[in-house]
Amino acid sequence: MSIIDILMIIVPSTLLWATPLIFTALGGAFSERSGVVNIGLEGLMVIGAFSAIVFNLSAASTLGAATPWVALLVAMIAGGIFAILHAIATISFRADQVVSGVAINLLAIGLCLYLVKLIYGKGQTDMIQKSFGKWNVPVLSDIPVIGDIFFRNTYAPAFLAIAVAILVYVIMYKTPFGLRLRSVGEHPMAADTMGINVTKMRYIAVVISGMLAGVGGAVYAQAISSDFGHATINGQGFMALAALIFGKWHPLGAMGAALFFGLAQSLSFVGKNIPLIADVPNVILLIAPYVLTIIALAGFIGKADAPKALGTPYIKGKR
Amino acid sequence: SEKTGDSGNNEDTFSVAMVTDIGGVDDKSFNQSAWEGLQAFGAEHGLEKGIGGYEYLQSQGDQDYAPNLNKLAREKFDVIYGIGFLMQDAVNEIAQQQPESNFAIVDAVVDQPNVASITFKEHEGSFLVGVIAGLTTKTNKIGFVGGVEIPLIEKFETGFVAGVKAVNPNANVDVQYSGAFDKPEAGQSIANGMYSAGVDIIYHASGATGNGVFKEAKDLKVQDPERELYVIGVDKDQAPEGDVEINGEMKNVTLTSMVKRVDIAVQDLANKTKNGEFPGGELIEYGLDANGVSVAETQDNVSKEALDAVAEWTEKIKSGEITVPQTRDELASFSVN
Amino acid sequence: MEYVIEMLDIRKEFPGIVANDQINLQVKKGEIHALLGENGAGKSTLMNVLFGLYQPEKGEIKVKGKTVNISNPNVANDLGIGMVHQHFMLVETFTVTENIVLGSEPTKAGAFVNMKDAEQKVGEISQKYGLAVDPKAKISDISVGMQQRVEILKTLYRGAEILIFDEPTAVLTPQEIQELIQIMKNLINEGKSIILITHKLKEIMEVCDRVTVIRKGKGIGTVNVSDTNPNDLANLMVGREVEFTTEKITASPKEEVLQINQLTVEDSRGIAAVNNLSLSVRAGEIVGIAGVDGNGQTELIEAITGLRKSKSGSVLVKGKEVQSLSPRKITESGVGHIPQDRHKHGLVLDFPIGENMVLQTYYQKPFSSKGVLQFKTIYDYATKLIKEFDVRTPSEYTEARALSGGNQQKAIIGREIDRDPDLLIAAQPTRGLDVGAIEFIHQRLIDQRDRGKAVLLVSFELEEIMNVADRIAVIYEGEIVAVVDPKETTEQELGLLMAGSKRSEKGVGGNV
Amino acid sequence: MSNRLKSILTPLIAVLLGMVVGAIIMLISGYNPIAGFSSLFAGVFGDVYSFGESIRQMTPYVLAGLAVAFAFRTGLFNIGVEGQLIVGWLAAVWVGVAIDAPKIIHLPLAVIAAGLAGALWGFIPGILKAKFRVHEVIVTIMMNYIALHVANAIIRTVLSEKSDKTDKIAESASLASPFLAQLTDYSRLHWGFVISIICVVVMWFILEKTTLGYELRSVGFNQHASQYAGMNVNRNIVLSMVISGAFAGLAGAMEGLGTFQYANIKAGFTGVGFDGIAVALLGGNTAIGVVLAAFLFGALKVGALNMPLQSGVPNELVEIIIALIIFFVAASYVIRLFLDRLSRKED
Ligand SMILES: Nc1ncnc2c1ncn2[C@@H]1O[C@H](COP(=O)(O)OP(=O)(O)OP(=O)(O)O)[C@@H](O)[C@H]1O
Ligand SMILES: Nc1ncnc2c1ncn2[C@@H]1O[C@H](COP(=O)(O)OP(=O)(O)OP(=O)(O)O)[C@@H](O)[C@H]1O
Ligand SMILES: [Mg+2]
Ligand SMILES: [Mg+2]
Repeated sequence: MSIIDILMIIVPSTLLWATPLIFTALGGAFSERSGVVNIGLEGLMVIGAFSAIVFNLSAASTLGAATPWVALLVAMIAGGIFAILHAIATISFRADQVVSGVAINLLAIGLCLYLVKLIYGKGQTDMIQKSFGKWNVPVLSDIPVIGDIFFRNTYAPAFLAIAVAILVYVIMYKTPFGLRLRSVGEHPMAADTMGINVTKMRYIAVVISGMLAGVGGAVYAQAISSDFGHATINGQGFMALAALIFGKWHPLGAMGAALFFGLAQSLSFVGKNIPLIADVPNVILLIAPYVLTIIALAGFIGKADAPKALGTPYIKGKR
Repeated sequence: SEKTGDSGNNEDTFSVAMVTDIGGVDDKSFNQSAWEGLQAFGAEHGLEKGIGGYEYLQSQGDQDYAPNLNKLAREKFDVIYGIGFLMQDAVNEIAQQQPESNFAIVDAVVDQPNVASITFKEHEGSFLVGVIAGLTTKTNKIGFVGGVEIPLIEKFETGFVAGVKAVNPNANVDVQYSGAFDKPEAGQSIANGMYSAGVDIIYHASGATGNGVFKEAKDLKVQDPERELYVIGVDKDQAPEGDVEINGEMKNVTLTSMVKRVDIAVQDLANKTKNGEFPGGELIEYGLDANGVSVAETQDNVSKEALDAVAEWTEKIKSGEITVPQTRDELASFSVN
Repeated sequence: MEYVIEMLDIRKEFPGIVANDQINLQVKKGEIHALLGENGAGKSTLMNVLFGLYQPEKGEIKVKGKTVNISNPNVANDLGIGMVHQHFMLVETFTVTENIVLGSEPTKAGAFVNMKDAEQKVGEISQKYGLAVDPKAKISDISVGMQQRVEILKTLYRGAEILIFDEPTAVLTPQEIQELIQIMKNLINEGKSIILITHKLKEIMEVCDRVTVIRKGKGIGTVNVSDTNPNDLANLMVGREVEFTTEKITASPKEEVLQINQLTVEDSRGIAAVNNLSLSVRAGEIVGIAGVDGNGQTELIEAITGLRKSKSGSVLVKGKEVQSLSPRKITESGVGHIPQDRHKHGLVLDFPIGENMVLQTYYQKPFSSKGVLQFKTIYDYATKLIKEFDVRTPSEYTEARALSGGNQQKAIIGREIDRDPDLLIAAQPTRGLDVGAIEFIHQRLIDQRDRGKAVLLVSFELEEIMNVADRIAVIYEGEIVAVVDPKETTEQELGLLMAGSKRSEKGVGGNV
Repeated sequence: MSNRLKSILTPLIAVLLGMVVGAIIMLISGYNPIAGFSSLFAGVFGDVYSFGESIRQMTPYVLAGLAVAFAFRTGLFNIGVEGQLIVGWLAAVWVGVAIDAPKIIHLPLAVIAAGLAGALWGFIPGILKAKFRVHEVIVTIMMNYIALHVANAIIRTVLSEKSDKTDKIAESASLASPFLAQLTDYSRLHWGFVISIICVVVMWFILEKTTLGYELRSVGFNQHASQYAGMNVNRNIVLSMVISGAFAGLAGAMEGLGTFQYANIKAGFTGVGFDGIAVALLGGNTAIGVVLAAFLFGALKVGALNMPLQSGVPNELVEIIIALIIFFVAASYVIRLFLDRLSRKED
């Protein structure tokens, strides 16, 4: 296989793997930048995946090709609503943020499987018919070579994810909202004395994180798994969290990290077709993304500073 | 086992139950098939779902198999099925503890006097779909996607490869394992790689991982409706999984499926037991002869020529003229002439 | 409309304590009004009430004669009240301008922060009041004095008319204090009013018009500065007579305990912060290191105590090289250390105060035996120290976090002194403490000297150095530029030395 | 109301609230909560078998809970219990199948191997945190996946010939006990619970009574002050993760030498490690609390198996209840506030 042929397999596959991670990591960026740890991303993805599939199954006949896109919206809303639980627990009730996140994860999967049993009378849903399919980007896909590699046979949500990452970057670094959001995560008391409503900012941030993680789950369910069951979301939330940290809590960094994870993941499956990689034992390829992440953290970006107030509830008057 | 056999004569009290592995009774695979068998048995004899009729328990992890089997034994079900090779040890253990109860294990062998073992000759069925694939391929590149690389799945692989080679020695089979039965994303990626490399037919024996193979095939089909590419399903008739709408027209990427009639086996064994003929300690192998494995009923995408060949090879296997290889070693020394 | 601010009969409770009880505070327009009281008297609490961070249980607040309800800092901002907090409220990763405009950012295109505009405006204000800062600098890169200017600019940017300063001088060098005083005068000239919290009576005498004294949460009264003197103020605040210059007999130095030879230490950025420095401290004397913050004091202490590796040179304690030793070994060889930052280094805030008392000795007999802690012994010991050093705490089981800064400091000092080290290093031991506590601590340092121990005192407070030290070494850019006798020098001369001006004439290299 | 009483009441109220919300969910979805709960209860206490199974299920929970709690108390968050458990499981079974020795040597060897493997798996994030300041949460998450894949590969290629599981461990390495099985009507209860109780005492003793524990807690709260006080901060961070990992590894031994007697290829995580977080939290990160919380969760999990059969309630309900309990414990600030009000009225 020529190098271009290989890239034509790897790039779309990388994008496919990365897309749910990008959305979810961006959600995490909002939450964590505001000072709220969100280990519950996994659970929020579960909610997104579940609601998207349920919606998709019941609305496909009326909405047709638009179904998966509308389902993204539905998942966004569902994720946002579910994230309110995390917000209430951590912001208003001063719960340990990591622990609340763990509870979110357990609750989400328990609740969704319970509901699946209730609605469908069985352990997993049917397969959806209207999923995100392959897509050629108009115009761009006609560019020779580049078009073939990057813009042909890919998935539309991948480009949405990249666009959203850029948008999030602009929001966080160029708007008053972003400045305030980051100040709340660095030094909430300072923000408070500047008249910024810390509680409100954090609620907004956590809800946005739920919305984006919901989209991430929905993309996964509708572009990859095509149904919802106990194993649909199986660690992607944690991977997204890793991407966020790997990317130094920066929207574009998180996107880059997600793409890197996507590449490593896809190599572990597509690698068989690539001469050099074909001889590597599969387990090496399987653990590569995780090992590389650890090495990268230890080597290049070990100095990455988390938002200073990350993990601490803001209590007025306490130093 | 005598005692339970006796109680089987009483219409009202005969009850059957099964324990699923993590898949659940709607896994579109053998759990589901087994449950259909029990339901059919229930309908046949007018039983109700629940204690005293027919019932299932789903396991949420390996640790649940034993308690679930135990629970059903305590509820005095007359035959208790453990569905799937994962339950081998648990059935073995509980069968010893509950010598009064009758157990059955599907897809594995447990050597206990009160356990009936049910296995299938997957390699035979796989051979037949291999014949279809070998005669259908245009590119002479065929793919096989396995779940976990274990002897059971190896039977699918070697049978399939043997079938392909038997009718089309020029065809090449690319064999890959995803490492899991529940990773559709892996199936999708592997299928992506295979189809991109020119493969036009993929046989999957990988449970839910195969959903990804179907997804990839359908996505490619939508992209390029002219391209001929197929998936061969497993366990059940997976024609519905292959349905895809292209510009308002329904197409189907499922070439055929290798059907494993767990339902028939389960129902069959229940009836035997009810009649007091519980085959305790025995191994019952369902192959082509007993319709235990077969090519799926949906045959819209299969050519007449291929169907004829299937019939021909079925005879050869049944008659013992050829023995389908079950391992890679056997495959290496396998030849049809 | 005589008063811009009137706080009448204010009461504020915290669980288990009444922080403010019937306090009255009336501030006239255009005056600098001091708020004076011991540690924990309730000054910060009262100001936080005025700034809307706390809601009082009782009382009335009037701004320019109108009764107001200051429910949050936004309301205070709108009323023209600005506060410079005791602990800075700055986002370290942000720039100066970002910190200043946070919460009321100028925008462009309706959605984006207009940084250019903001920087320009910040520049204008800082020029107007003589507060030079670089609008684009990151907070983490600028000095404490600069950071304080940013805090002031924050309030001015919001158009504050009444400025509250909570212990602004505690963290400043003498030079910076003078600059701040000038800034305050500028502000008054521009028609602002200022409430100033400080423990330094000299400052009150120098810049304030009137002073309100509170003691243990109760208002004691308000006096005109022109009608009072430091002694009376101190007595009012503490409720008893206070000595000012600590009595001490002349030192009789003996053998060298600490000997530093040509020591060079790099800071975290790899720049030589201590530069070929030599110094010695003898048993029975207190050597004070005077200098402006950031001239290598921190690195010097860290190198002596083993918290930082030095580049070259030697550090001998009682004749033994300690450079290669771990902090533990150095401690064991007879070095005590009152750290500059009590929260960061001095205490484990989440441990009970009792367990903090054995932070370096927990593994030794009698506090532990065969690796098992002897809690009874530990707490008995802690109780003893708490009594001896007058640490005000509900009990020895109380978390260190809950103690006031002064009492936390007393606990640390008790712990370090009671170990009776041959060399005691005291870094800023009285920062932020009230006069009563300062007096107590100074006396303890001198006692230690009189018992034949060596003491190295690092302080930015010239008064403290002059009063306590037997010899003063002036540090400038990591070098000792002069060693002087406090009896033969003046604060003016020291100030000049600290600014590096006389270095060539009086420079002292080698062994001092 | 004393503080002590409050800190005991708080988790109890959380459990109660979790149950109440669970009942409401059952009601809304058309099940009878009384039938649901009584089937759950019967699933635990209905017969000695179920009770034995509950204790068996509790055993790894205790150890996983200790692992999380120990790290937590020393300022570290060990999300890697899951991975440490998997390598511990693998190591125990490896020794169990590969060595031939009398029980008195074989069994302890297998148990120790599990502890060491877990410790090694904890050592890596520990050393990375100590030397490079890499956040342990992220490394432990990564280490979980590495453990999963590596263990699978070893089982497939080293410990078996491409099978999905290893052989059964030798009798001489087994924790299983015919005596305990007989006592509990053939449940899989094994001697592991004795090991877990010993570990509970060990954790309590180390943390609360020893100078080592003092150092570990101190480093957990304030590294700067600990360094100032002469403690070796890096060594303590590593040690904490190693001890935590060892507890987790032993949890793996409970599965490998007790419950299952083999190691098998896993498609996903066992969940025990994550449940350990819940156990530690509900138990207030104290040794005795962990025991009680582990029993509750063990019982809930085993009792849940009885629910679909007896009352038709899907057993996911128990997962929901457990999640809710964690929520309420995490948000115990509100419960405390309520208790404070209550006790103020009392006065
Ligand atoms: N948030 C709080 N919670 C509980 N108690 C508090 C709180 N804030 C202050 N206190 C208590 O109220 C009292 C007054 O504290 P305050 O901070 O007002 O003192 P202060 O006069 O500013 O002291 P210092 O001179 O040390 O700054 C102290 O006893 C303190 O312990
Ligand atoms: N949670 C709390 N419980 C009890 N007291 C508290 C609590 N939080 C803060 N305090 C008290 O609030 C007061 C805060 O006052 P302030 O900010 O003036 O500090 P301080 O005593 O001057 O210390 P320092 O200047 O060293 O930081 C302290 O006395 C402290 O003991
Ligand atoms: Mg104060
Ligand atoms: Mg103070």
